[in-house]
Amino acid sequence: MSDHGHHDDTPKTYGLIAEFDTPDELLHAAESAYKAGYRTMDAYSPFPIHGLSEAIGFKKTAVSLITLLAGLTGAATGFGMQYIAMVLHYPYDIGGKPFLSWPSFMPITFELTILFGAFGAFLSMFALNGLPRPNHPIFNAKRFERASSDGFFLCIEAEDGQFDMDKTRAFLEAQKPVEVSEVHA
Amino acid sequence: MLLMPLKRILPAPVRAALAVTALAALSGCHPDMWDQPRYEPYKKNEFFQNKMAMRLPVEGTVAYRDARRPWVSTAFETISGGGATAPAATDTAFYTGKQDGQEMATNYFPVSMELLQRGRERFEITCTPCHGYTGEGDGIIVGRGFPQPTTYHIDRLREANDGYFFDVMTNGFGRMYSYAARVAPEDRWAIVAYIRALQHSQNVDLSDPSTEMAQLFDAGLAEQEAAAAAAAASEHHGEGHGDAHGGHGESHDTEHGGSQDGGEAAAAGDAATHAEQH
Amino acid sequence: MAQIFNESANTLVRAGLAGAVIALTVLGGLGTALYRSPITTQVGFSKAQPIPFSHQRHVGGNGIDCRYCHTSVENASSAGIPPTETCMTCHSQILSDQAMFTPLQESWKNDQPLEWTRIYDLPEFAYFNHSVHVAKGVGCTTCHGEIDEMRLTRKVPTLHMAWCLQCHRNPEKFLRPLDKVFDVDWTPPSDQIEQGLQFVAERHIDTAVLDNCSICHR
Amino acid sequence: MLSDTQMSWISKTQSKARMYAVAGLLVTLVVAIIAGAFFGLAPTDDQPLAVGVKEKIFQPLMVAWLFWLGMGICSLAVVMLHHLCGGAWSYTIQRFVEAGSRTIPFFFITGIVIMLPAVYFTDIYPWTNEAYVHQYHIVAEKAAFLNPSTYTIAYFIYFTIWMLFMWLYNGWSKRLDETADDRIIGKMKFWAGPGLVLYVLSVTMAATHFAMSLEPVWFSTIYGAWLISSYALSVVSFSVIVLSYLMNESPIKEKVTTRTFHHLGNFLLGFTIFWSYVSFSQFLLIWNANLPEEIGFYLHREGSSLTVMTVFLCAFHWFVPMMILLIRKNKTSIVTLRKIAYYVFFVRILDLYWNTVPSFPDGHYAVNWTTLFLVITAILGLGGVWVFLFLNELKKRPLLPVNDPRGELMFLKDAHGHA
Amino acid sequence: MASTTTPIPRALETVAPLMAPGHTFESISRDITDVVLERPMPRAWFACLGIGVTLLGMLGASTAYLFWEGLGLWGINNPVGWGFAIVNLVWWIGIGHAGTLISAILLLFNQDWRTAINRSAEAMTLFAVMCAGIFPLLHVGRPWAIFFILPYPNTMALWPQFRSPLLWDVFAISTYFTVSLLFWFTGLVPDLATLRDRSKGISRYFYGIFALGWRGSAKHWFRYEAAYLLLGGMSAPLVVSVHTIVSFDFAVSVIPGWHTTIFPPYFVAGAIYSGFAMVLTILIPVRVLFNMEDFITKRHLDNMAKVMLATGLVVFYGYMTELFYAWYSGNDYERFMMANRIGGPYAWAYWCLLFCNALSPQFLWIKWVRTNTIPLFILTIIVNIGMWLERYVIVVTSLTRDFLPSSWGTYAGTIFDWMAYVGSMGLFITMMCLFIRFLPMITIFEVRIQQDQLNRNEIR
Repeated sequence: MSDHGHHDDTPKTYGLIAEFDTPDELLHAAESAYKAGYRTMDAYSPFPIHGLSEAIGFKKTAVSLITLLAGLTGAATGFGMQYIAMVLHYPYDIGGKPFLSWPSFMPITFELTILFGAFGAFLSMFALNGLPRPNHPIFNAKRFERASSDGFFLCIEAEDGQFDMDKTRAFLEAQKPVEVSEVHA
Repeated sequence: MLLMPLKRILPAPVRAALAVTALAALSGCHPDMWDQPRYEPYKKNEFFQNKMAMRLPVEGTVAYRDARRPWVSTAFETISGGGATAPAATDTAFYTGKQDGQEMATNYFPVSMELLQRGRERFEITCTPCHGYTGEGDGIIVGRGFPQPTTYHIDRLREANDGYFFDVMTNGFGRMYSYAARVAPEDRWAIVAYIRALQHSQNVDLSDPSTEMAQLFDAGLAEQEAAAAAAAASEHHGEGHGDAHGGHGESHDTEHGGSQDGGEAAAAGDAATHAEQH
Repeated sequence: MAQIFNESANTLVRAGLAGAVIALTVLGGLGTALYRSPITTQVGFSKAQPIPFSHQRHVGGNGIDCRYCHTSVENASSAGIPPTETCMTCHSQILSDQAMFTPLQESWKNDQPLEWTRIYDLPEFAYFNHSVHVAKGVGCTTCHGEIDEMRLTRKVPTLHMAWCLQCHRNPEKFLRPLDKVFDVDWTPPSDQIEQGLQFVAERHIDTAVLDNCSICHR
Repeated sequence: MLSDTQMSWISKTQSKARMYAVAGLLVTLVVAIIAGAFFGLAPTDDQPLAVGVKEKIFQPLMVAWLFWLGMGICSLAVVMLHHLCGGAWSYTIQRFVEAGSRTIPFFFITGIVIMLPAVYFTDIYPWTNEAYVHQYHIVAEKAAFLNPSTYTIAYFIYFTIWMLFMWLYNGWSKRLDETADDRIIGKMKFWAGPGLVLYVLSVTMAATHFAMSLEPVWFSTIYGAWLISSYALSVVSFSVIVLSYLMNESPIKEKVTTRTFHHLGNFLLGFTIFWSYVSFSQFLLIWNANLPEEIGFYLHREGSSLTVMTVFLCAFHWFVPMMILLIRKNKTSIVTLRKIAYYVFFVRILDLYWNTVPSFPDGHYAVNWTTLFLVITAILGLGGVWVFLFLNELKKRPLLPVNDPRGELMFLKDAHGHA
Repeated sequence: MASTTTPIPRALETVAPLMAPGHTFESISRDITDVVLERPMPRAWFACLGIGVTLLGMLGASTAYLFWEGLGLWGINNPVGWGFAIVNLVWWIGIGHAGTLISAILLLFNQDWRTAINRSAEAMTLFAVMCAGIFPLLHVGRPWAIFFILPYPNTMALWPQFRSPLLWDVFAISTYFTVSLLFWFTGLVPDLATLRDRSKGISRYFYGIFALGWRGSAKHWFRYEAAYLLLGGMSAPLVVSVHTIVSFDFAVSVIPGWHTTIFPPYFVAGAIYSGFAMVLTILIPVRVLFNMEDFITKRHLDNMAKVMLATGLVVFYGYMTELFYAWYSGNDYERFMMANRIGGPYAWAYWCLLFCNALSPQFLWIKWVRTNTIPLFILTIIVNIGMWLERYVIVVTSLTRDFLPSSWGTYAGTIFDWMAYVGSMGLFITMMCLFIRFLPMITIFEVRIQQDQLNRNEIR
């Protein structure tokens, strides 16, 4: 990207990105970066790599908890809805069964548990990931289109307290990447 | 069903345009539960000349009477010696007030309190607008420009037969239209009885307090005052009418079973209502 | 690699999503509001009639009993719309030369009924019977409102099923003494509920079945 | 073949089992005789079935036999299932279930002592009682299936099937250990399919004969699936328990990763859910239809303490284990998983009680505490014998198949993957 | 990180590999995305689309006429009020189940072979559920008032009947469709990013918007995997519950032949059975047409055929238990129902279904049948027909003759029933064709994982 000019008004730097050929190299580089004290960084790969997010210090997500809560809300909604309708609001004798025919309420309670839970998982995952976000500085990175096919990238961001254009570049070069380049914000 | 509200809001041309669009879009969705292919009372029917779906009964149709007016059936029972619950079509006395071409001198029904009360109720609904509450001919309509009807309290009318009043109600008189369509024959007889009572009440000599009438009048007055006081004390001033319905309902129900079977076609409509009542 | 979308796309997409959710909610809300509003239910609306008949004049002013014209209200499912003859009973004499009565005269002369416009139109899958309501003590004004003050008849209830049910579930709130059914000035007394419950018992009104489907849909 | 630690655990457990066997069976007999003699139920016109000393003895023994029978025959099913679809989870417990399946002859013999006398000499199966059959015309309609002779013949057929496959698979397994002959694997794979088909059919029929016919008016087409899922739960949880004690030594140690427990835990979860699914479906359908010949089953299981038991089963046979097993952490620790397995194994007793004992005339409408006590002691007693025999069989062979190359493939991922 | 290579045991050398050797991450992306982005559609695709659109048109026409004329066009009558509509509903819903099963249950069971087929199977689920939805919608007679079945505070102060299995169906099927859609879309996002990055011109924007700006961040993948597993974990019981509830439509009643407790698991197995048959019916030609044999290998066909065999046996078990317990019940009506199936006016359907569903899958015991496309394809067609007949037998034999002989009747679908049924296949084919044209039919990122595992010798 730096080839494209704009030297005069020096565009802001988002970070330095290193490209690797294999997932193992990326994983290794990420582990080293974390060990070297870098924190504000991200790794990019065309498929999930086990241990990669842990390597950059990201170990927990609220997705499961939100899903559980959403599912419980769904169960309560399902049962509550049926209770209100069939017991409180319009009780009606059907087949001589009690108004509170809980066995008959189970299927819908179950379905709503799943429905709410699924929305919980789906929405919380994308929301926590900050998606949709069609524009992102990382897309400025050189050859980044390979990140969705066969490229493995590690980007140390300029916001990192330890970030220093030269030192960080040297650090990344030491990880034996295919190439290290600067990403403009 | 969704289209129904639209149907009721929009003027016909807009509706037609919408309907065409909807047809194109949905290939037709008939609000056919809202308007079903049958005729309800007061609906239009292009088939008939006067465009009314409701038809007049065939000439000579005999009305079916139901058991909701206990005094009527009691009376019928008394008259016919039990069993019969509605007069036959040939019973001209009941339907025309005339027997062998002669006006009936007395009421078709034996006079009872129930008959009088029914008569009063019907009189006050139907007759008071012109004849006024006492039959003086000072109803509210008269004040609006309707020619004043004759008062009941003249000798000619005091001396007239009961059948005469019945005939006037049935066929009209002068500017008075026929009420045959609006008031049932037994109700007309009840009104006759009440008119008779009115005539009596407006023509009593109370100058001598020792007469039986004067004493009765005083007693009645006292009773009314007491009743008014009681009414003031409690809101429940229910009169016998409603109770009479409930109380007598059961027995008359069974008695009327036979007549229902007899006049099924005519009864169908009312039978539903009848069933509701009990 | 070059950006496909510029930065504003982020805001745009998110605003679009939020907007879609809000729009759907608002649309749903508006639809519901519209469906329940007088625009759809016609509550409070009167309609053009061949003759601007005024209940205010006839009932309120002249004190004519409901049953003078609506003769079958006690006996049949339909209360009865008076035939031309009933109008003519008085209006053959009163104000008969007024221009507004021309349709009446025409109707009388040609033996053609007057075509009144319906204000209360129940769907045909709902069975309704005036007589049973009257017999059990539901007053005219309970459903038809202050009819004695209406110059032109207008619709008072929504006629929604929910409206029917509020009485069918709790008839005691509305029942009257039987001699007050046609009383246009009747107002519920302070002990209405108590009195109503007594009426429910006296008149054998089975509240357990009153909201069964088949009571109205048969 | 087995390490010293493993051997010492086995012999220690065996001596415990011996103690349980003697104590459990003795207590059962003594208490049953006393209870039968003093608190029996005499037949009446309405209820022609008697509950005397005979019934009191045989009732708990039958329930216990039905409980442990699953350990034998379902082990066999798991053996065949392993050969049919394979998987790391079933590979690690392969030798446990093989040993379990070799106990089927034990059930064959004990069944002749427990089940057949129950048919011939007691009132426990109502269809053996003429007055009862006379009372319920519908039971007479099924007389061709529900009569002592058919029962006996069927009993031998069921066990012939089970023992045949037991003999085949254990023989092959042993020969594979010895010869490493690939053709044996082919045979094992091929016969697993038909074997499982026969297993499912025979267990369905056996469930009808052994358990469903305790309530002969009633029938439910899902009953076979209930018993199969129940047995699977027992076998998987039992295998987890055994695995947890033997896994710290070779050869299992090398093969077992947290991923293996995870799989076993998932199967436990799966069968728990399947059990509840089957039980709830049966209940919902019968409750909704409310037909006279069906609803009796649930009416007999209604009543203060039995209702409590029903709720207990819902909560502790389904909800609690399901919630626990949904949490990943609980499945990746063998210690936790072992606790869960113990728990599931013992809750099974209550389920079996719930499904059988209320069908007895003295078990209707309320928990019969004496019978419950007897069921538990009988299960401990019979279980003592069974566990002893099982461990005896277990130590006869290496704890993992020696020459089964599929083991390697199954463990490729487990060995390399991140748990 | 263990990186030693384990030698493949000799006994396993005969096992067909999960995917063809020699692929790289790039070649995987290229081969799969080229179908969408580069290669012209083969003629067969146009032929299929043509057939699909024609049949869809037929569905539209018959539906329009149905709206105009009313349900009298269909063969439904008294006593058979359900007829084709329910038969088709259950058939399509059943077919849909394979997609979720492959995606969710195989995901939970760690079955690697799901990777190549789950995307198209999930798409099939969505389209099958759409097809299924048509029938109850039309069957209510007034589709424009269909929202009445939803609980919303309405002017009638009325709620739907929550104790009716038909309403459970409404919830089950709509939940199923929604969750399947979420699951499918979630799986698509990373692949849409690949498409975005590989496409040119206007389609970049199209894929770009739907890719939501996916950039393959490790943190994103972390949450993504958690959510994907959760969705799978929820879809698995969901898919079971859906066909269970469909079976409740029948089983909570007291009609002989319907009221059977085995129905829930037996219906679920039947659903999976027909679903796998349909997946195979689609994939066998598609893998050849679009040169996907590298990814959808004989091993996949073999495994799917095995699942068919297993579920076919469960279904067979269901038939046998029905048969036995009808007798064992001792109940005259149950026994008559069975006799009527075997020898009544619809016996032809019963025997056909036994042939199609119980007998013919027994050929799947033979490996040659499982791994040869032509016999396998023929078998899947037979099973699809058989599963339709199964529902036909259940609905029609039980309804035409239940308790009272005076109320017995007969039933046959009319030309409009057939038009709607065949037309719904048109919808299915059309949607399938469009899906193949515009979206990657194989989950690319999961094939990359698979390739990665192959590279490490973790799987074979």
